[in-house]
Amino acid sequence: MHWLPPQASTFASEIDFMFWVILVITGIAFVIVEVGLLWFVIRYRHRPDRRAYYTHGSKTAEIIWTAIPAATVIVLGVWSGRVWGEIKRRDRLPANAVRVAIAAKQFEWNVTYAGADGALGTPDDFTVRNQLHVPVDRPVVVDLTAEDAIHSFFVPVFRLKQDAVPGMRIPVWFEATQVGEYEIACAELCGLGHYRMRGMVHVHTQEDFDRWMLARAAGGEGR
Amino acid sequence: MESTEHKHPNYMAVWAVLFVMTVIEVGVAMLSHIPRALLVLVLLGLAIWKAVLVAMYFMHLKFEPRRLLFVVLAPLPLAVILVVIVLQEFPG
Amino acid sequence: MTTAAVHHEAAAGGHHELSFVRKYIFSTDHKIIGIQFLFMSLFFLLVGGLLAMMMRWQLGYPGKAVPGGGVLPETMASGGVILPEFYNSLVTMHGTFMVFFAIMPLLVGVYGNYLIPLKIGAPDMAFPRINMASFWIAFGAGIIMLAGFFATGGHAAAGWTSYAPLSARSDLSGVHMGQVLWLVGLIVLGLSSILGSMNYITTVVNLRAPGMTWFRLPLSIWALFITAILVLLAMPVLSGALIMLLFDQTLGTHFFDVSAGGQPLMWQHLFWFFGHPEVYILILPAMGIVSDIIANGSRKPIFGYHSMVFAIGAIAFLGWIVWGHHMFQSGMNPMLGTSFMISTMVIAVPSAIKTFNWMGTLWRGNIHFHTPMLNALAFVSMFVIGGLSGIFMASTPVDIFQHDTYFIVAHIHYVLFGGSLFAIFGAIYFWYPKMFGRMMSERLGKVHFVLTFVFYNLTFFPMHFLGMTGHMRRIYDPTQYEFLRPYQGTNRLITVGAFLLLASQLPFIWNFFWSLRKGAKAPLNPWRDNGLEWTVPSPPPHGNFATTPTVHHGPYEYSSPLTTDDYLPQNQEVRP
Amino acid sequence: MSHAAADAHLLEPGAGVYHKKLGMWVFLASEVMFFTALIGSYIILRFGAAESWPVPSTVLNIPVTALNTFILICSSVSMVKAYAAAVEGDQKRLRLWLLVTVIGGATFVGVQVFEYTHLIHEHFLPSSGLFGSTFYTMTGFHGFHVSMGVICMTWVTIQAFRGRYTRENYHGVEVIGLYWHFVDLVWIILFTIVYLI
Repeated sequence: MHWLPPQASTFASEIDFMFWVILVITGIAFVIVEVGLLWFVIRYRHRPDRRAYYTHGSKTAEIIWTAIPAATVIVLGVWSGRVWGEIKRRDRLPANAVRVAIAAKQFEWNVTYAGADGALGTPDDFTVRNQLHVPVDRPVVVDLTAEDAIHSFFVPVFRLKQDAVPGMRIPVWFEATQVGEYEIACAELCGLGHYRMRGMVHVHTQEDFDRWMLARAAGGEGR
Repeated sequence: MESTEHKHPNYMAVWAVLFVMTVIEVGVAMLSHIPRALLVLVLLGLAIWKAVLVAMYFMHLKFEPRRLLFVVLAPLPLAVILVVIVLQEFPG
Repeated sequence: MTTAAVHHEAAAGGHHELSFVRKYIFSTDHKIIGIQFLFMSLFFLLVGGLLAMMMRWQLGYPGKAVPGGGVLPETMASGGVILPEFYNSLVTMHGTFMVFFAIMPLLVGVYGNYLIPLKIGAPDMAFPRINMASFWIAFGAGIIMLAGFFATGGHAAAGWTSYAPLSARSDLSGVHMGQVLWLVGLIVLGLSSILGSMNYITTVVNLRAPGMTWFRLPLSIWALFITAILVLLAMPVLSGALIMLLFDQTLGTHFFDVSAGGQPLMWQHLFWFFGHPEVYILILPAMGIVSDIIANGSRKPIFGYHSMVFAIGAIAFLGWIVWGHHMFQSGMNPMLGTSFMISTMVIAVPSAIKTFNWMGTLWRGNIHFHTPMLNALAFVSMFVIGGLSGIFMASTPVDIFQHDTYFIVAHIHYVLFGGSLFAIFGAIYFWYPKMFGRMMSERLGKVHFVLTFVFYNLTFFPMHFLGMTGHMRRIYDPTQYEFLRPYQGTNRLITVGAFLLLASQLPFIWNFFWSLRKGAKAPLNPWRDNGLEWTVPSPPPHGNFATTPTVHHGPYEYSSPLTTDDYLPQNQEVRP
Repeated sequence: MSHAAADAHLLEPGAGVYHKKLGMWVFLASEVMFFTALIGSYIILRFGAAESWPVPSTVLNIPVTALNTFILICSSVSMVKAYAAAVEGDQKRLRLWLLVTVIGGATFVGVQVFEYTHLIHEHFLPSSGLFGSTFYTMTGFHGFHVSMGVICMTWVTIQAFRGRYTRENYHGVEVIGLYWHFVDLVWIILFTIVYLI
């Protein structure tokens, strides 16, 4: 059984790689501690003729087991900071991206597309409910807003999650790598219908996307 | 015991200083033509000075064991951390 | 000494007989107050557990009627099937009860009260009457919280973190009165906690027996002392935030209302500025208690006492600058996220130090497996899992995916159940003879331990896997999502585990109440412990010590070469 | 347990101050954090938000509040005079100054109630934007603290008239004084940042 969902964005594999690396590191620590515990507990279990070794500790040992975790977490921290900056820094959004706006409200995702002129905030914009259509292999920037409560825009296959907060416009980006249909979920408790605030991402080839866009911009179904 | 360790400071003098500083504050606040940043700085400076006077003399922190000062000062860095960090979030 | 008259309230209340009400209900004796807290918080632990069962049922078997759910009113469950609005209340109240009314009072209220004066050699708390007030205020807060279930519109349903604006606007959550009661209940509880911690701090600073220097304090007392500082400085920030939310909800203020320039994110900052220290409030006393029990069980001094103390201090200090790691995906400035991530990574180090020092204590010991020790060992092995899983979420990129999934649910339960609750069980078994003068059954205790340990892991370990699939927390019906449907079997397994885990508490409940009357009479020092509390009768009389003890040693002089015995009570003088 | 034994370890370990004083300072540390939450939110909302803030003097009556500030500072002085009298065992002056303090505190609360009534009459309410929200929350909780102080102070004054406080036993007066000055101190900050800036 696969536990992590399929990867369908450029940074999904990088995040998963970090996940596995941390799993290996913490796994080693886990095994050391649990095996050590078990070993000590069996080896030094009470025996009538046994007397515990009277010691208050060892500076050397303590320095070692302070320094190793410290070095490990700092390396992890620096690495995380770099990847995090690539994904979430708002001043490093990719250029020439497709821009869409998503307004979250109880309990739906309203996706606004730029229309034929390719610019948001113009009269030819159109809005589709719970459907995010994007081209494959092109960066997409989503301007995320919320109208009522806080929601969280979560696309598991993209490894993307970002809260949508009333009063804030938060840009997030992704680049889909696999054509297909994937689910959007709300990941922040937003009220009664939180559990069914579900949408779909449709990743098209560029041609399909252009065709879809033209059809919609021309006033097709779903306006 | 503790009372004999220090003589009472001149409370009326402290009061006079507090009074004069309050008058200055209100006066400064009513001046309309000085730059706003300067105004805020002066007013805050006066307020903190007054607060310190109250703590030092009326609450006689000046005459307490040094250790008590830790109790008093402990929350202040936390207060500053909270406000300064959250302000980063909303640079108005 | 001329100020004696003023201090007499801190000293023993004298020998005159007190009426039943003054002795057991409105008592100023820290031991009675501790026991009152014990009964209250065990009750809320049970309530929180039952709420969790209803949640688990809905997640394992969505849309099916809860067994016995017919007794629930139609506003909560329709024909026994839990309604989404009630599910949200369950989520909220399970968290609220467990954090604020079970774990926190169990550690701080019960063991803070019971152990601090006894272990430092004091007759009582510095302010016994404030101590009494602190219990009854907490009791009132509990009643207010329970009342919310009967409010029109149901109980608070915005999560235990009550993120604004959902919690501030009843038109969004559908709950008004329940939310108001929730807010008032927590504000009242906050007052109780602040009064309690003021008492603990003053007591530890001023009432230590002669010779009880700072570095002779047992680690449990160190942890409770530092915890009291955290409560003292964190709780009022929550109170302030709760008051603003209450005013938004009732007076029409606009603190978190965007339409008038308010800031929803400010709630999260204030909440987590309190909330992260709160996490340590819930674990530090457990670490202290476990340190005491492990040294006792291994018959060996704690390994690296000083670094244990500094680790507690470091956790408490760093705990103030990591709150943003709850908010990586909240829309917080990503640059701030990076700095919070680094401080979060660093705070893992003192926890690692503590874990290795516990192992060092076991190394070359002479380990006795009494029930408290078994629970303490479970604490170490489970806390490690909770601590290590924290590193995944601390790493900001991984958190993008794991945030608000079952991975975090697994993490918090490994820390708070696998950590704190095992320590609490250990503490109950360990100090039960002191509290009630009778031993709990060791055999039942071991049965309870083994069952709890097994089913606890059956319940919470699979949640890591669910988290990996992206399974969101706080959703009423996971089968709404196609990508979660294949994992419904895991959900069902967890539900079965949870019900078995609840059933595993029956031997404990039986043991606890049966031993009150029928348990074997406790000897003076059943665990052959060094603590001052074991030098007085069980239960200790009002005023604790017949004469103020003088302390000659640190708390962990087990198997010391100074004596042929394998323990050396702190007040026992050894002449070479 | 005898009192002598209890007292013996009062002064051995510890902060070097008696319990009640230490307890009060610890409590005040907590109060600092409480007001940090309220004042901090005000600072964040006012200086962090993009929206313009009304000029306080256009809404609030500065001269009246300045007078009120003066009254509170005076009651702080009378409090500290009462403490000095208590330390010296001067019962007459102790009672007099405590009375003055109670009256000063009550006057402050009275003026604040007057101010509130006036503002509400002019339709400045807690729901009047962020300024109304923060103004009423901060000054309201300060007023609540003063009211609590007046109640406790009244009790202390009654005790003083009963002759409870002596040259040896002045702790009650000192501890309530610490609270009183703290509330004064908070007002000094509030007056500046809410009314003047």
